[in-house]
Amino acid sequence: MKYLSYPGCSLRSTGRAYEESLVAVFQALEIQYEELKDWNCCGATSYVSIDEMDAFALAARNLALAELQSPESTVKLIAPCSACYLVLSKTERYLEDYPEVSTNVNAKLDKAGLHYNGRVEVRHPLDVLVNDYGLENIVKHVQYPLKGLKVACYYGCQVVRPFAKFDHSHYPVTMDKLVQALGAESVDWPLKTRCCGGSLTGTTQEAGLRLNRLLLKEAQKRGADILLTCCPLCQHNLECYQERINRIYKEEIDLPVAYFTQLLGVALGLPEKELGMQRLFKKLSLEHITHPKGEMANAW
Amino acid sequence: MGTAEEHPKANSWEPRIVAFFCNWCTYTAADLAGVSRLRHAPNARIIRVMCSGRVDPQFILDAFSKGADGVLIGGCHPGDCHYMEGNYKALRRVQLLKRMLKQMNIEEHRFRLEWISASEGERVRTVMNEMTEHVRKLGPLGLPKKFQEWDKEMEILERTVNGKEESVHA
Amino acid sequence: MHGNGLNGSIRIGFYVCHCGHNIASIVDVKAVADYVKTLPGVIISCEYKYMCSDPGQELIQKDIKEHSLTRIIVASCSPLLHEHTFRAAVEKGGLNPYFFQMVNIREDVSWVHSDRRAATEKAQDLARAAVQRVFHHKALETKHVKIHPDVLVVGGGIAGIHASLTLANAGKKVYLVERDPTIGGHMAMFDKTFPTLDCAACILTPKMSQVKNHPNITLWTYSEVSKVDGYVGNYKIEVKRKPRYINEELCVGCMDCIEKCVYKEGRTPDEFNKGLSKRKPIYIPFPQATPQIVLIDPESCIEFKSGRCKKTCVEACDRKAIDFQQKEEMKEIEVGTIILATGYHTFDAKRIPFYGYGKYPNVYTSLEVERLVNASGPTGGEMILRDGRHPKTVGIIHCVGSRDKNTNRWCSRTCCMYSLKLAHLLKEHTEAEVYNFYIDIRAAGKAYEEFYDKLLDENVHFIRGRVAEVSDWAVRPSEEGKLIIRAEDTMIGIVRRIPVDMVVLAVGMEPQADSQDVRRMFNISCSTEGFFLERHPKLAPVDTFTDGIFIAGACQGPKDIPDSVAQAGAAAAQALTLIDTGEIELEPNTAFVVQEECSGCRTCLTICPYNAISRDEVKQKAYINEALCKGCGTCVAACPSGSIKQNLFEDEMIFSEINGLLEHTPAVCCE
Amino acid sequence: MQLPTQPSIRQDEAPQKIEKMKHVVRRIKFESELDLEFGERVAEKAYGQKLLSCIQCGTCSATCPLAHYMDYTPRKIIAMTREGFKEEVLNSLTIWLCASCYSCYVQCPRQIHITDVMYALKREAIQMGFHPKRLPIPILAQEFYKRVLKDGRNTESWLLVSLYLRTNPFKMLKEALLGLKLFLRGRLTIGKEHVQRRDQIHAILEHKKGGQPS
Repeated sequence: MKYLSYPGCSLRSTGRAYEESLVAVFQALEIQYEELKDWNCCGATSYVSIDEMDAFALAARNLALAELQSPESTVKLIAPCSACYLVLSKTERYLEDYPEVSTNVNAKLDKAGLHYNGRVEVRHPLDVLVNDYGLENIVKHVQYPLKGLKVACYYGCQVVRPFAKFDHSHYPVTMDKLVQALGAESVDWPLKTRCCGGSLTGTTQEAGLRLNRLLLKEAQKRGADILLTCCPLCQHNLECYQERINRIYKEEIDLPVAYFTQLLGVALGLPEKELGMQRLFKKLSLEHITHPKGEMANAW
Repeated sequence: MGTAEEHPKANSWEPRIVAFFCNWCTYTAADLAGVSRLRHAPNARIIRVMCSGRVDPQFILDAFSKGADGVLIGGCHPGDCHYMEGNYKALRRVQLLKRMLKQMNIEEHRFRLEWISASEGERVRTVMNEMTEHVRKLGPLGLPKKFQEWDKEMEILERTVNGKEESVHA
Repeated sequence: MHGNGLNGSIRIGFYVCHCGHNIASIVDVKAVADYVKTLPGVIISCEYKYMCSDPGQELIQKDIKEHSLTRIIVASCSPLLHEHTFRAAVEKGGLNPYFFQMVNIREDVSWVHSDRRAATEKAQDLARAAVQRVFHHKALETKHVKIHPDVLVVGGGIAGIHASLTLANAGKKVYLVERDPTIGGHMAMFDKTFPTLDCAACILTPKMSQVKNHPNITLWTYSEVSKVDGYVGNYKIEVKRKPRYINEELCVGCMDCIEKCVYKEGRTPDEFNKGLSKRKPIYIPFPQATPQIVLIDPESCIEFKSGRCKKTCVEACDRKAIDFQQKEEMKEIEVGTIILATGYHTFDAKRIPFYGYGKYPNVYTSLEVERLVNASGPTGGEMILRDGRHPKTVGIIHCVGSRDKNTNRWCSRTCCMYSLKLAHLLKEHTEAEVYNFYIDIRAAGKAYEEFYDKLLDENVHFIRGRVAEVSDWAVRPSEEGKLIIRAEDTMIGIVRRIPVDMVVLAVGMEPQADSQDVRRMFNISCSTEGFFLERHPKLAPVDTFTDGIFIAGACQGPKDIPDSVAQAGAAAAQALTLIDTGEIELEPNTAFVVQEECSGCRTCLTICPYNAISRDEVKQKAYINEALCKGCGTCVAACPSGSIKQNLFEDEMIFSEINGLLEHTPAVCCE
Repeated sequence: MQLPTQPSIRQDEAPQKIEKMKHVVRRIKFESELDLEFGERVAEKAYGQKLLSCIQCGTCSATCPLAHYMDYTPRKIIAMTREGFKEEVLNSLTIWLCASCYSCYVQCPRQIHITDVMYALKREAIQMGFHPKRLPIPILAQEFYKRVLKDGRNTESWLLVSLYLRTNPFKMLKEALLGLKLFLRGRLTIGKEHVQRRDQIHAILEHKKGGQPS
């Protein structure tokens, strides 16, 4: 089985480390995939605020291209960015649920010589890794168990909402199970899926920063050494504004925020550079991660 | 709501559907649809029978031959029959009858068997509307007229066989 | 035998009912009457405001006499509602009741259509079909069956108890079958009852012991109905009695065995206390359990698990009542009527993870709190939380699992009132601040609103807003260590965070998990949500579509104690009516074989689910036992020679109905 | 930006509040001021969401992470929409603060897709020119729209630059340091991303090549 991947715009800029680590992990685990050729922006949350049919059509172009590129009867399209994942899933779902959307969108695609037949299944890499590839298989590849590391798993909104395709909409556990399999401890905290504010940090900073502050404070309070995300926007928000939050709200937040694929890569023993570690603002302190034989983790 | 529902244009063709509903489940469900005021297409005419097992295939053929454009049978869900297994009997007959109707060039959508329990008033509405829409798309069946033509053909055939007249028709 | 019509002339009287505006506002009743007047055989065709009223019925009777009518058709509501009424009226008019035919133009026409022209046309078609049908009607004799005077009551909650006592006091023999080891049901678990706040045990336990001691009641607890055969008046029931491993005749309920059990402390979560305490493998559900007989739970008993117990319980019992070899026992009984009072199930609060039940120890369901505040409960009535604290603030969340399309759509009716009651009791026991989070307060019952008033005066907080989440996420120092309830105070329009020590989830009422199996066994229907379906929501609330089977209590829908008791009384009265009438009329819609035409092919023999058809090997003909035939008509449709006929549904009647429906050619025919 | 009502008085806002309190505000709604078809129109734009089935329980507001900052809680927006309070709804900050986290969508006991309703309201507000002129959120949406229309992909650095130019150029200076940090870590790109087949994008979105939403 071969996957198609849809990186999306963010993974080409602020979220580069996500793509780099994802590629490294997939290669290490020998998961077959190829990039969707000539993909376009999914439209994110903004496009639908302007014109919904255009928004669906824009997203559907990717689905139509995926069908052209893959011969499989069900095309599994991996979308790592939460916003892309949701927009593509929603397009897939609404095209099926609402005939008027389907007619309208296909009429638009038609003008570009494209058509969508409903063969695509949009998947998130977290889902693919844990449910397709399997935790038991991941464990076999672990070189550096993350013993003693306390991880707060943060899923954000759109991976699990509104379509809880692979986990609960408010209390997901997939990432927690993954980090536990890697040997780390997952911190039980109630804000796993509480919104980080999305693009509000750029537009309505007061609200955006406050949301991030609550999340970071709580994760830190519950003893997390690191916060893991599965979305480039969440990662950006939670990582880049820490200084500003500390300044404005007189907080003492100091929490590394990484992609789950990066930490997975660390456990698999992949080099720092391949995982895009140098792109993070805060270096992970992983000194206490030891080799199974008792050696210090060399890369750190 | 809905496309099928209501306001048929005066003097235009309207599908005519004969529905056989079992007393315990589907007829009760139709009553419930009424009590709940679930408006639906006015094209079906219900004949109440005690059990869908009572529906003789002849009833269905008779309805088509007398000008019905569609026939609907409603019974209890499998396992729920008030008479234990009458609906299974209905199902078996329907399977056979469907083949026969196919040979008579009666389209599949003109004949439908539905399990509707006493609590599914909403389902009555959906089925009535869907069925009406399907039949409307297929257009009039016009079996009585076809029967007349077939009768004529048979007559000619008979005459030919009896040698009273040489082939008149190609 | 009534009237004629057999000897020639068919004279039809047709009556179309306005039903006030119900029919007349959509169907042009005058047009229908005028049209029917033109049909062959119709002597009288008229419209009337309310045909089911006395003057309406008298009109029919007068016309029968004056115009020598031989067939009557009424176009009005559903035959399921008023066929009986009109048949009786026709019979009173001197005509055989089966010369009557009903046309449904209300449920099937005016209530479901809004186009006047189409509705009127449909009504005319249906009327024409009836006119053609009645030509083939025959005079029939109503069948009667005897009613066995014994009654089966299933379920020993308050509804079952009340129904059983009512019947038994009227001198009828009752079998009360209860699945659990004791009767009492949910009510036995409650502390006090709203709105009067009298203690549930005080009013229930006397009734429980009356049941036990009543000479007319056979009480089978720890038993389940396993098979139901027969029909109204003559049901054959098989009851499975599960082994208690205690000889019921010998046990006197001294409980010495429990004390002497090798387990010094209980280890199994106590079902009656909702797991808030532990019980031993040999136990009695609660002190006032009825019957006062212990039982052994083989799941946790060492003797059953390993066979190597010292069996101190056996030593302790001087009446030698303990019997590890006891087997399941089957009982067969015959009854004439059945009352189902199988009760309800509380909503599983874990299905709404937002409220943290099962995650945060201090989140409780309402039933658990009933046990907590109960003086005979696991804490002796002291409000001690799972973490050992006493609550200073309590949040009661209404509508848990109710009024929610993601779980159950219906309102569970009792939660508002019991939440108020619990608020009162919690305040009384702990002097805590109590917050009620509600969507709407439904206090519609005698003295219920007054009870709500009382709670308002008691300074209980009422916040109108459905809670979105309960969590331990503290953002202020005052919230540390508390459970935080987040809800919009919709009256103020602001989201509030309220820290509490204890959360009470007012869980809703659901059908029993096996209600579908039960309904299949008894051949009755369920409504969409899974509660048993009554024959008519207003006029036959305790009847079912199966004659002789009645329903009472929360198995029919969420209900509080007063309503359950009222329904139980009603169900008992309905059963009594049948029993004391001694017999019941049956639809004469049975099938019969026209002997001359039967070819003896045996097709029908295997088809009949009731084995009502046999074959006379001498005459080589099929024969139908009328007493066994239930009138489904399946054999009629199957008979290859057409020699089986079904009364009221003969082939000719249905063919003429089809013909009548379709005879009218549409104004503009197909191109 | 004008806020029709203020849900709470915060300390730092007190002076303006006192100023505001000097003026008496008329608060009454005449039926003739309402747009009675507004609710239906919005519901239709949100795939026939049954706004009338809302029981005003407030779950949406309580689960909304941004309700604290909204002028009307989401529940009120639903109530006002179905009653035809068009101006208040389309002028509200609420619809722009919705970050599409779909919490309400999932938890609504009436299964109303509130997020879709919010999107429908955003579209309505943009189309009718209702949103506050320099409110960055709708402008971000519009800039984003234009960028994708042109290149088929979005380049975050360029998007932010155009956003700040249109809303608050001074803010760009504030963000410059963060931008530099991102740039040094290779997380901001200068070159614009685009698709090969721009013609397909243009064909799909043909009717508005001009970049102006209909």
